[in-house]
Formats: sequence, structure tokens, C-alpha cells
Amino acid sequence: MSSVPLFALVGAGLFCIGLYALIVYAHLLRKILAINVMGSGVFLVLATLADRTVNAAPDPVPHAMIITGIVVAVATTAFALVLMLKVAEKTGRAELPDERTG
Amino acid sequence: MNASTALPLLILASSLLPGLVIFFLPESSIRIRTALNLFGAVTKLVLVAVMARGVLHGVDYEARMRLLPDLDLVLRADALSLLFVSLSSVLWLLTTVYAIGYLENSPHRSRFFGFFSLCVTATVGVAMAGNLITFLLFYELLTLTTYPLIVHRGTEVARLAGRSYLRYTIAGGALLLVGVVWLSTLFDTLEFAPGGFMAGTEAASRPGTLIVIFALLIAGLGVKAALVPLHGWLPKAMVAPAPVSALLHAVAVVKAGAFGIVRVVYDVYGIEFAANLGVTQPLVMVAAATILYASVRALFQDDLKRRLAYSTVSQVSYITLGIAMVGPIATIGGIVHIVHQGLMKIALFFCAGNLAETLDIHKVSDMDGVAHRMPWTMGAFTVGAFGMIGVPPLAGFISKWYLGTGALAAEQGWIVLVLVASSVLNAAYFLPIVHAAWFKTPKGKWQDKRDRQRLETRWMLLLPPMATALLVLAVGLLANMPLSPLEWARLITMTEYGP
Amino acid sequence: MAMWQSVLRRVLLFAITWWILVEGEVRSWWFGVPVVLVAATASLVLVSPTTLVWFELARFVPFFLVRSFAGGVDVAWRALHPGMPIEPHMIEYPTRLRPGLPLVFLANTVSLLPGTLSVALNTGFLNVHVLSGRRELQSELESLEDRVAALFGITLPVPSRGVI
Amino acid sequence: MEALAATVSWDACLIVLPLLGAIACFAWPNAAKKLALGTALAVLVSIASLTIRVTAAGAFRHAVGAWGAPLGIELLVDGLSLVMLSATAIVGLAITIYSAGYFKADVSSRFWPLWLFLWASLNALFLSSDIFNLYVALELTGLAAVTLTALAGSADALTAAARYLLVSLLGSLTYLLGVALVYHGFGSVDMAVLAGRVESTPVFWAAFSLMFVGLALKTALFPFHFWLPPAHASAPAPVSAALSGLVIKASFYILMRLWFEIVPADYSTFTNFLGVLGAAAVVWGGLQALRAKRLKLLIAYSTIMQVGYLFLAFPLAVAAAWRGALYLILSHALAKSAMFLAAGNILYCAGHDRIESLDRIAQRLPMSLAAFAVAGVSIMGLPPSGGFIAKWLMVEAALKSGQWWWAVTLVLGSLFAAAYVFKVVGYAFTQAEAPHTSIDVPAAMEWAALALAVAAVLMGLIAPWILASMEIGRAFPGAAIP
Amino acid sequence: MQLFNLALGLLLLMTLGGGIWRALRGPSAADRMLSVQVFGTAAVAVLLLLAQAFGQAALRDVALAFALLAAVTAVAFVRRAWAEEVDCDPE
Amino acid sequence: MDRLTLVLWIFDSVTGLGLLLLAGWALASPQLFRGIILFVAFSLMMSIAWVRIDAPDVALAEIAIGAGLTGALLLAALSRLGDSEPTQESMNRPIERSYRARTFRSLTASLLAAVAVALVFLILALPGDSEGLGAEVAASLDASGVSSPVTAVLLNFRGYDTLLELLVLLLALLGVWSLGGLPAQPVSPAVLVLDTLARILIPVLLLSSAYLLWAGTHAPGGAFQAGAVLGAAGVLLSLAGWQVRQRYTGVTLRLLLIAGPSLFLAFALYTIVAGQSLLEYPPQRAGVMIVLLEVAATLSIGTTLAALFVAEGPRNKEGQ
Amino acid sequence: MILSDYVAAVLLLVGVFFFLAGTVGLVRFPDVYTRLHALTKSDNVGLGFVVMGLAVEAESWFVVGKLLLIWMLVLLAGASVAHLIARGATQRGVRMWTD
Repeated sequence: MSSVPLFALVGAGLFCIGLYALIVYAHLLRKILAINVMGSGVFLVLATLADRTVNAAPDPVPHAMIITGIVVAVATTAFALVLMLKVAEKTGRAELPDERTG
Repeated sequence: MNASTALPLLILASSLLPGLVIFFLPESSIRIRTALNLFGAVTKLVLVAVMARGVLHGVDYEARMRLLPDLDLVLRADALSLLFVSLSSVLWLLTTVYAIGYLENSPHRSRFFGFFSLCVTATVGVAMAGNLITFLLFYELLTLTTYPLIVHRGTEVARLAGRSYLRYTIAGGALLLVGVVWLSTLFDTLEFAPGGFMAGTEAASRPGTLIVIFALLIAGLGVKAALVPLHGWLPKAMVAPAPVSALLHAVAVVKAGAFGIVRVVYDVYGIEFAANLGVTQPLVMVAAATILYASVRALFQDDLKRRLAYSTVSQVSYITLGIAMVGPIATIGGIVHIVHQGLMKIALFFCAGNLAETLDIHKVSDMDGVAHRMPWTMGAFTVGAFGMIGVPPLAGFISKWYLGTGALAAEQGWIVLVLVASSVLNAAYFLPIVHAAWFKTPKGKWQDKRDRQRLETRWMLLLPPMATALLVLAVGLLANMPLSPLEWARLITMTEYGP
Repeated sequence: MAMWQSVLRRVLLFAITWWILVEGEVRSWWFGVPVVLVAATASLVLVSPTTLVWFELARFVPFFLVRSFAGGVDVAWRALHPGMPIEPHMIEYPTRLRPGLPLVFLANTVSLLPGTLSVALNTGFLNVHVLSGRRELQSELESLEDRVAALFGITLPVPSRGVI
Repeated sequence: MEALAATVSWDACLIVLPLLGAIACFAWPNAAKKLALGTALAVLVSIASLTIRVTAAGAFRHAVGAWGAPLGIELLVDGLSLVMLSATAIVGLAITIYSAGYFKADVSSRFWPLWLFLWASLNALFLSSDIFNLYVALELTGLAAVTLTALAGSADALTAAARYLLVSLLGSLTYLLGVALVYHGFGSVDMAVLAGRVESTPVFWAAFSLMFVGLALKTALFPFHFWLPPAHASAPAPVSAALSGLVIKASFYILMRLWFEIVPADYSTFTNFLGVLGAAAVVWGGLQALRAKRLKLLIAYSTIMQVGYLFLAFPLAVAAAWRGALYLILSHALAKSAMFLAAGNILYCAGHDRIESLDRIAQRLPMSLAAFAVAGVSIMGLPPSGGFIAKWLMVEAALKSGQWWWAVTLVLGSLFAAAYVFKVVGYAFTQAEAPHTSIDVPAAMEWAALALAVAAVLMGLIAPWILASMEIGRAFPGAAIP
Repeated sequence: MQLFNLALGLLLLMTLGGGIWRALRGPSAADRMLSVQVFGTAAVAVLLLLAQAFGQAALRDVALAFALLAAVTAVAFVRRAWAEEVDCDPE
Repeated sequence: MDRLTLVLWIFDSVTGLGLLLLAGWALASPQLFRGIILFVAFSLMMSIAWVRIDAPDVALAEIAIGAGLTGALLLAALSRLGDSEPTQESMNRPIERSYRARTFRSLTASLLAAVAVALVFLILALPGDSEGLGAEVAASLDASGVSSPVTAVLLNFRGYDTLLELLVLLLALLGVWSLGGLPAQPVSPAVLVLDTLARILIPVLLLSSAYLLWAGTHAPGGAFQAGAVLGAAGVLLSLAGWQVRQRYTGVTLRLLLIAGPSLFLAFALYTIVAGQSLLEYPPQRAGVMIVLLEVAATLSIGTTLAALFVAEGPRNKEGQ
Repeated sequence: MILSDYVAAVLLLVGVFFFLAGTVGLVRFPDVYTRLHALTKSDNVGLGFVVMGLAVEAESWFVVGKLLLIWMLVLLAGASVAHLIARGATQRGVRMWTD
């Protein structure tokens, strides 16, 4: 593994990109994607840093945590998508009211 | 739990429990409600009598409960609290009788009597509070329980009055709270003690802070005691049903405020300490100003209850005036006025209620000749009015006499002038009413009402004003008898000033 | 008897797959046996037993590998050629196989062979997208269909020419 | 039997039993109501037994799987978690009883498993001493809360639920990022282990800030409060009660725990900043509550305001202030739930909760209105309610530490509270005709609201006991009251 | 050999750029879908190469899962998300 | 720096850059469909990243769940969205260009850029020698009943997390059902090729799922990955247009859904009553118990994921 | 390096070449059908060569088996999906490119 925790930096970047999209875009599907991207970013930070010890096997605890996190993410994503569809069904738009920007 | 602990609690419970039960009674069960009300009132009276006897024999009644690790809720019976408790329980009995008669057939009576009982519970609690936090508790409870009574009629005016009342009292309560909390951070105890708990403590060396706290406390209490300029709610609150007005003006709310001022000046700061701080003199000034201002305002009210309300503002300040003048005689006058003003004012309100209920008279200008139609009522009214003016040997005279001599003793001669001016003004707004009622020819719509009863109105409405008028007479005539209010006041003053 | 044979074949197929998956780990069989049985059952329920002519399979595999390599080369050449020599068009090929696994096998194989992509499989016809139409495709497809039929042990009628 | 009772780990029961109940409700929808009531009672028994044990034997840690920190997860049972669990149990029981009447048959079978999940997840959250486990519990709580919010099914509710879900997820992820940094900085996710290792480094503060922001979002601290009013106002009443009374407290509880257990030092700039946010929440929440046209919205804004109070404990930074804040959490849990339940009764009966039209309904539901008013006593902080004790402790702390301006904020808040409580209560005393066509509210619903409200007020009278309980095992940081 | 495998893997990774370009460019939804297909196959190859390079047998299981599941997204696309084709190109 | 390191570094940089670009494009894409496609590509890229940071377990989970199921979920949701949104207008509604909106966006962007820079500095400042819990896990691995450290953590050391996580999954499904589920999609006509694909793949998926489960005891794999593959089988089933028979969607379905959580909880309850620590395995039987729990969990996870994809709500009297 | 290494290297290189060619086709070809040709054929062939290249050096026959299994799965999925996409495209009226 390279000494610079490259993927952790990527993770931080993903977190911020996701957060930006979450704030700026109105469509719920985009927001759900954004949350997923953010989640991947966090997981990357968590995992990359587990692997910094050069010669030892990677720390399995963060990996287990990430698997937990991924399952939680897919569960919430599935629910969020259905919720989005219900919102769209009732309001005609899959967007939250009074969002400031398109 | 022994008797000395149980008795204060029983006195509270004697109105609290009936009150709570009454809430859940259906509107139609009049008999049970009436029975509960009267049972509670009589029980309370009996219990208070037992306690009074005990206090005279030196029994120490105290109930204590830990509220916070360093703070207790204390109910205690000392002479001062007993004075107020007795007044409350006697007048509650009478007012209950009156209210039962007055509210016959009106809606929401379970609600009314429920809150009515709670209101008395709060008043008794205020009276027996053994420290500031207990006082605060019941003081706020009083606010909450009187609000529903004020807005009871549910009209727009009533709701506005209720809102105004809340605005004043809640804000006042907040100031009081800050003051009390502040004190608790400075002193180890908040317990009322003769001579106060401040003198000689470490914190006593911070006069600035103590003056600010004093101002906070008095401002908080002054709202209920209707000190000008904090009196605005009181005239509006007269939209409430007559028994409520009677209770508010004579016993519960304004008296709780005045009583609180007594407690703060004597049992928290201590009169000597307060005088040294220089906080009593401003209080005297405010009281004097209130007396004069409110009397003048009363002159110009055509609405009878409004006139009485301004009269209350003025008269309650006698109490403040008396206790803020440093000196035993004036203090006696102030303290005894708690009882005297209560009796006189309640009689007047009962009468006003009778006029309104029986003949639908609300205005002074409609009262011409009404004494011929309702002689008993107007008789009681006249006694009350004369008492207010200070005609000897009625109750009001006693108070004013002590206040006047007290003022001279305290070398504040100008107060005598205030008293005289006030009496003149009292006369100026009461005498025309009395005159018109007895000596003018009847006019107004009330004449059309046919008299279908043997009495001029229902007996339950007639008995209370008569009884209180008699009491006004009695406490004046028998002022020097043992157990009279005046004697109690002397007793109380002695504990404060020392024999 | 044939039934049992096909069941056995299916179980064997999945057992081998399991064996490969676990890379020969012997201790895995306590878990593997029930799993293989479940998978085989599912497979039998989903795909009814079919005969597979082993000899034909041995012939088909090299044919397929060579032809699909040719397909790869063909498309790579066209893609990399600067002039991009393509002349796409569609043809409709009348199939003789009846709908079922063999027909699907045919369609999928067509997609992997040079220049052809199966586009639609309607009753009786296979629509094929042709990348470059210079060659005679009809006969090629026919021979492919024959091979597939043989693989699955089916005898096909002789194609009726000229129905394109 | 006694031996069994002594060996049973009641703390684990608090998590496992409601989860089993939830699953049972899911598997047998027809018996869901009975199963849920049974579960609620079982939880109550567990919390009572746990209280007895903790009061007698003190705080303890429960190593899940017998591994112990740092390898395994540990549950921590001390005074702080105990009082939170108890408040949850009391409110939970009331909500359970209330919901038995509130939900119609078809929604009912969906509600029960979700509700028991929420309850279990709250218990799990209050017991955990592991910051990653807390993340999972937070997600469980958030998801259950959102699904319950959406149960109302209206466009408003669905939109609010969607917003709530996104905020909740954002909060969890931000928190998780903080957890990741903590883990890598200090090599553990157990609070007790971390307490010994954490130093005041930039990494720690960054991690803590992330965790803080995530939790503040979930707690709806101003200016992260935007999602709360629509969600709490449009959810079904018992759900609103749980959300306002319990769920937002859960994230604040974690914040408190982190602050007590791990954070190495106070930084007055930071805490004062929190105080300012809290004060802003008080003012903003108060103003919005006054302006609200709908009852449930008013109550929701009141929650924002009360959350503001909680954050005043940070700058006050003395033990008394923390006691006050925790007391506020408890009393607010009871009072606010009572308010929402009462509002639910009104909504149930009238079909709307427009404040200006309340007079028609107030006459029919005096008990519900009484519940609202009595709960209001605690919200306003009038004696002898639990709210009063809380306010007393906090004002005292403010004056004692010479930070009188926070006392002013607190008092100002009470005035706001009084204003909006009486704005509603005033309608009980009008003379409007009672409508003839309205649905009768089941008695259990009215009693549940009233009981909670009365409990909130009576809480003021058992303060010494609660105050002693809440510090079992860990004294609050900051100077003690002399 | 390890280096060689890795270099090839890197090369394959680069070819994915073409896939991304197609996904961005479209124009039809099917075209975009094709890029996922490219990703799927190429990633299997990359994983197999990495498995060999690092001697991690587990990565072959990852590739296996890839091979099994890549089809699911494509099928979901064909059966669900493929609305009436709008041949619009926003760029 | 030797050549190997250099190649690896380039490899990682390309992957990382690809991730960032894909995420950015996916989120900023004017068309939702394109966004989803790019997101799926992003997920695939993520799994390569997982492999690169020595997390094959996570790579498996990412592929099975992230790439396989999430993609299908997103695409299915998008198609359903089309029904309720009459035009595609709102999907690719032009980004608002008002001054206020632009200011808001640029403010957000600069703030987040600052956060990103801060995070970068922090990550670089993290202690490089942090050991984590690797040593502790290794020390206790023998007592855990399995030889794969990740599985040991998931099922034993932190089994409580896993229990809660199973419940999150179930809760999500409960949430979907409590929303009333979604209307059943019109059954597209069966396509022979697809039908056959599903028929061939499903047994293979079953077998692979079981394999991953078995592998989990000593190598990357485990209940979640296995469950996800099982779930994918269910998704394929649904996509091929097959209707599950009525009698399997009532109690049978419910029992499958709760099998994992309830076995786990039953175990928890047993430990409580027996006076042990919560979820404490008897050391000798830990291995067998973990496999049993994992089998039940796999069934439940697979069923739940498939049910989440179908999202139609339970087909018995309640909820309909 | 021994002979098998060279064989493997050549096979792998050929495989990667096909992948590259496929991607070029994906970029250059004019419509979805032609791109499908490119993708399906060359990627599958490419993977086939990669699999062969790796199989040469595989540590055991099981690995070879697994590699083949993977390749067969990709073939099956690739061909089927290609068909499905092409079919969908014709049904939805995506026109074919002609000169």
C-alpha cells in the first residue's frame, strides 16, 4: 500500500461532492444518489486507514463495519426510493417543496 | 407523620381533593358538587381553627418535603400565615355559598368550582409557605388557577382580560423566579424567619445585588398586589363572575401579592436590614402614589365593578404602605388591613354581584333608588363603603388609624396627608353611590323586574354580604378583644420588631 | 430410467461446479451436499431435463471457439480500420427449432459469431443484425442451427429455401 | 425464580424483548395489538428490575458476547442511561396504550412492529457505550422514525418523511465519518477505552466536530431544525409524541455522553457558540410557535425551543446545568408527548387542528385540553413541574457562574412558552357550540395524555430521587454546587 | 510477471475511459447501458489479473460475483427503466 | 520508488480519479438515467478500489449489493417515476440561473471545498502507526469459531451490530410495506432469452450464494454477500416476469423474512435467561452456531432484498 | 521467466488487445447495434484470452475450472444481454445506421 492514504483522500472528496449535490439538487433521486456517494466516501476513509500498517494484515474491524454500513445503505436506499415514489405519486413531483435551487 | 406535620397538609387537601373530584363530576350532579364544596370549606375552617388554637399554645406546625437536594418545600404555620389562612378559609366558605347561588343554572359549573377550589388551595399554600420557593410554587399555581376563573364566561372581553392578566402575572412570576433563584445562589437558606435571614451573612455585604433582587421580587409581587404601574390587569379582570372578582380582590390574588411583599420585607430581608439598604422608602412612595392615583381613577368609573376594582388597587396599597414604613404601629395597620380590606371589599363585591344578578345593574348611574328594591344588599354595601372611607368604628377606620399614627411615629408626616386625601377620595367615589341608592328616585330598567321571591334575592346570595358586613362591623367594634385581627397583627408585629 | 439419468446428470453438474468453487476442499461437502441437491432440484424445476449429445458437444466446442475468435478478430479489424468498413443490415432467418433452450442457445451463439447479432426471436423467425453483409449468411446460419440441433439431439426438417 | 431474576440481564432484555415483540407483531399481524401491549409490560418489568439493581449495586458494564472492550461491544448501565431508559419506558407505555385506540385496523398492523422497533432501538441507543454500535442504533432509530412519520400517508407527511430521512441519513453519515477518524486516531470505538486515550489534538476535534454536527442535525439544533416542524407536525399523533419526546433526545444523549466521557477539555469559545445557537433556537422556536396556525406545528416549534435550552448547558458548564438539562430532557419527554397525544385527540375528534377553530372542539374534550394545559405547565417551567426544576437548576447555574445572560434567555423562553400555551388554552373557554357530528375519542387515549401530563408535573416533586439516580456511576462534569 | 499483470490491469482500467465516454455521450439510453456492460466485463478481467498478481484467490470469487451479477443491472434496465427512447443529446 | 510501486500508484490514482469523476458526473448529470448509469459504473469502480485496499470482503459486498442490487433498485424506481411524472421535464429541468441560486451554490461549493481541504489535512495528520484492533482480533480468532477475521468480527466479536443491522434491513422492508407498497408493474411479455437466462442462472446463483456463505467461515464472504447473491436471484426472478404463487407470499414469506433475525434473537434470549453475557457463544460450538445463524441470516437477507426490489407490499388482507 | 510465462504473457496481451479493440468499437461505431457487435464479441474474446493466459499459470486445475466457469458465465450473460438490448432497441424504434 502506498504511504499516502490516497483512497482516504478520495473518500473525503466523495463525501464533499455528495454533500454538495445533496444540498444543491432538488430531485429526490439525485439526493438519494448523493447520500450513497457520501456513504461510499465515508467507507473509503474508514477502510483505507485500516490498511496503513505496511506489513501487517489489514485491520478486519473496519471492514466488518463497512459491510454493516453497506447493508444499512442499501436498506435505506431501497426505502428512500419507495418513499420518493410515494411523494411523487401524491404531489406530482419527486422533489421537496421550497427547495431553493433546481 | 404526626399531627403537626399533617395539619398543614390536611388544610391544603381540604380544598385540593374536592376540587380535583369536582372536575370529573358531570355537570348535572349539582348536589354532590354542592356538598363537596361546602364540606371542603367547612372542613378547612375547622382545621384552621384547630391550627389557630395550636399556634396560640405554641405548637409548631411544619410539613417539609425535599424539592431539590439543597431546597425544601415547607409549609409552616406562624402567626402571619394563620392570619391569612383564617381570612381565606372564612371568606372561601362565604364565597362558596355565594357562588353556588350566583352560578345556578349557568354552564361549566364543574369546571368553575374545580378551579375555584384549586384557587383557594393555592392561596392557602401561599399563606402557609415557609420559604420563598414554596411561596413561588403556590404563587404561580394561583396564577394558573385564577386564569380559568377570569375567562370563565368565555366572551371576547373575558378572554382579552384573561390574556392581559396572564401577561402581567406570568411576567411577574418570571421576575420573581429570577429573584428567588438569585437569592438561592447567595444564601444557604430561603426560609422565612422573623427579622429575615440576611443580616449578618456574607452576602449581606453586597448591597447592590440585594437591591436589584429586592426590585425583582417586589416587581414580581407588585403585579399581583396591583402596585401602580403594574395594576393594569385588575380593572379588566372584573369581567369575571362576581364571586371570582370577590375572591380575586379580597382574598386570593391581590392579597397574595401584598402578603408576599410582607414576607419579603419582614421575613426575607428583615425590616431593619431592608431599611438600611434603603429599599423601604421607595416602596412607601410607590404605595402612596398607587393609593392616590387609583382613588382618582376610581372617581371616574361609571361601571360599578370597575370602580370597586380601582378602589382595590388603592386599598391594597395601604398594606404595602403600612409595612414599608419602618415602625411597629404602621406595620400593625398594614397587616391588619389584609383582613380588613378583604372583609370590606368582599362585601362590596357580593353586593355588586347581587345587583347585577338580580336586577342586571352594572353601572353606578343605574343605581338610583335601588336601596328600596334591595335594602339588605344596599345596607351591606353601605357598611362596606363606610368602612372603606374609614368611618369609625368600622374596620377601615382601625387600619387607617394605625397607619396614621404609625406614620407620625415613623416621622413621615406627609403620609398622614396621603391618608386623609385618600379618605376624601374614598368618600368622593362611595358616598354618591350610597346617596343615590338610598335617596334618589328609582329609575332604570331594573324596575320592570317583578319581585317574585320572599326575599329580595336568593338567600345564598344574600347571606354572604350580610355576614361580611357584620364582620366589618365586628372587627372594628371588637378590635381590642383577644383573637381579633388587630390582636393577631400585634402579635405578628411583636415577633418582627420584638416585644 | 431416462429421468433418473438426467437427474443424476444435473446433480453431477452442480456437484462439479461446487467442487470447482470450493477448489477441492473436502471438508466443504457437509455443507455442499445439501446445497448441490437444492440447486439441482431448482435447476430441474426450472429447466426440464434435456438430452445433450456428448459427442456433438466435443465437436461443437472447438467450432465455437474458433468461430467466436474469428468474430472477435472481425469486429476488432472493423473497429480499428481507419475507414471503418461496415455495411449494417438486418436479415430475417426462419428458424426450424421450436422455442426452448436450443433456440435460445442458437440465438446467443449467433451473437458471438462473426458479424451477426441476434436482435429478435419471434415465432418462427430470428432477426439478425449483420455488421457487413457481403457473405452468404443464410447457409451459415442453417449449418449453425443444424449443429445446435444435433447438440441437443434434435432432428430438424430440411430447410425450405427461398423464404427469406 | 428469584435466582433467575438475579441472573437475568435486564438491560439486554430492554433491547431483545421489544425486538422480539416487533418481529412477532410482524409475523402475526392479527395479534399485533396484544403482543405490543404485552411487550410494553415486559419492558416495564425489565426497567423496574434494572432500576432496582442499579440503585442497589451501582452502575455496571455488560460485555456483549463476553469479549469486552476494545474488541467487543459493551453496554453501559449507569444513572444517565437509566433515567433515559425509564423516561422512554413511561412515555412508551403511554404511547402504546394510546395507539391501541388511535390507529384504525389497517394502519394498526403496520404501526405496531415499527413502533416496537423504534422503542428497541432507543433502548439500544441509551445502553450502548460503543460509538460505532451507536451509529447502527442511530440508523435503526432514524429509519423507524421516518417510516412511522410516513404512516400518516398524506402528501405533507410523505414529503416531511422524505426530508427527515435525508437529514437523518446525512446526520448518521457525518457522525460515522467522525467515528472513522476517532477509530483511526485512537484505535478504539469504545467510549471507556477512548476516554483513556483521547488527547486534545486537531484530529480529535475534527472528529468530534463531525460527530457533533451529525448529532446536532438529528437533534434539530438551530439552524439544523428545518426538518423537524413538518415531520413532527404531520406524523400520526403518537408518533409525533415519540419523535419529539424521545427520538431527538436520543441524539442529544449521545452528544452528552461523548461530552462527558471522551471530550478532554472545555473550550469556552466552542461552548459559547453552542449557547448562542441554543439561545437562537429559543427565540426562533418561540416566535414560530406563536405564529403557528396549526396546533401540532405549534408543539413542534416548541420542541425546537426546548432543544435550544439543552444546548445552554454547554456554556454553563457546571454540574447543576447538566442536571438541569437532563431533567429538562426527562420532563420534556413526558410533557411534550402528552401535548402531542392531546393534540392527537383533538385531531381525531375534529379532523383538523387549526388553532383558531379549536373552540368548537375544546368543549368536547376537556380532558385532552386539560392534558395540554397541564403539560404546558411543565413546558413553561412553572412550579412544581419537572420543567420548573430543570429551569431552576439552569438559572441557578447561570447566575452562580455569573453568566446572567443565559438566565435571561431561559426566562425569556418561559415567557414565550406561556404565550403559546395560553394561546391554545384560551380557546377552551369560549362559548362556541359543540358540533354534533364528531367522533368520540376512546377513553384510553384521553387518559394516556392526561397521565403523561400529570406525570410531567409531579416529576417536580421527586427531584431529589431522580437527581441522585442520574449520577449513579458518573458525576456530571463541571463544578459541583457548593 | 506480477508487474506485467498489473500493467495490463492498468491498461484495462484505462479502456474503461471509452466506456465512460459512451455513457456520457449516449445518445440513446441503450448506448449508456453498454458502458455498464463494458465495465462489467473489463472489471472481471482486472480482478482476475489482480488475483493472479497478488496471489489472492479471494479476488476470483469477487470476479465470479461480478460475472453473476453484472447481468442483473442490465436486465433491470431492459425490463424496467427503458422508457420510450428519446434520442436527445443534452450536450 | 521501484516500478511496481509506480504502477500501483498510477493504478490507484486512476481508480481514485475515476471515482471522483464518476461521482461528480453521476450527480451533476442533467438526465437522471445517465446519472444512474454513471452511479452504477461508480459502484463497479468502488469494488476495484476495495480490492486495492485489501478489503476483498467489502469488494464482494459492494459488488453484490452496491453494483448489483442498488443499480436494479435505482433503475426500477426511475421507471416507476416515469409513470407519475407526465414529462421528463422536471428530470432534466435546467439548473436555475437566478443570481440568488448561483450565489447559494457557489457559497456551498466554497464551504465544502474548505471542508474537503480540512479533511485532507486531517487525514494526512492521522498517526501512521495506529494499529487498530487487528492484533486483538488475531489473538481471539481461535476462540471465535471461524477463521475469517471479518466474519469473526461480524458474527462474534461484534455480532450485536450485525443483529441490529439485520433488523435495519427488515425495518426497511417493513417501511416499504407500511407505505402501502408500490402498485404491481404491468407484466411485460415474457422474453424467451431472458426467461432462459433466468432459468439457467438462478440455480447457479443459489449455488454461488451457498459457496460465499461457506467461504465466509475462513475467507472473504459471509452471510451478507451470500444473501445479496440470493437476493439477486430473486430480483432476476421478478425481472423475468415470473409471479410468485400466492401461497408463498403470505406467512411463508414472513417466516423467511424473520428467520435470521428471530434465530439471532432467540439466541440472545437464551443467553439472557441462562445468565450469560448477551450473545455469548459457547466456545466449542461457536463455529456450528455461527454457520446456522448465517444460513438463517442469508435466507432472510436474500428474501428481504428481493422483497425490497419487488416492493409491492404483502399480498394478504392487510396492506391491500 | 519460463516458457509458460511467455505463453501467458502473449495470451494476456492478446486478450487486452481485444478489450481495447472493443472499446474503440464502442466509441467509433455509429449506432447501438454495431456497438453491441463490438462489445459482445471482442470483450468476450478478450476475456477468453485473459482467462487462458491466467489458466496457463494457474496454481491448480480448480483455479482453471473456476476461471472457465467465470468466462462461461460472462459469455452467457453477455450474449443474452446483447440480445435483450438489441431487441429492446428495435422494439422502441431505435433506427439502424446505414450508409
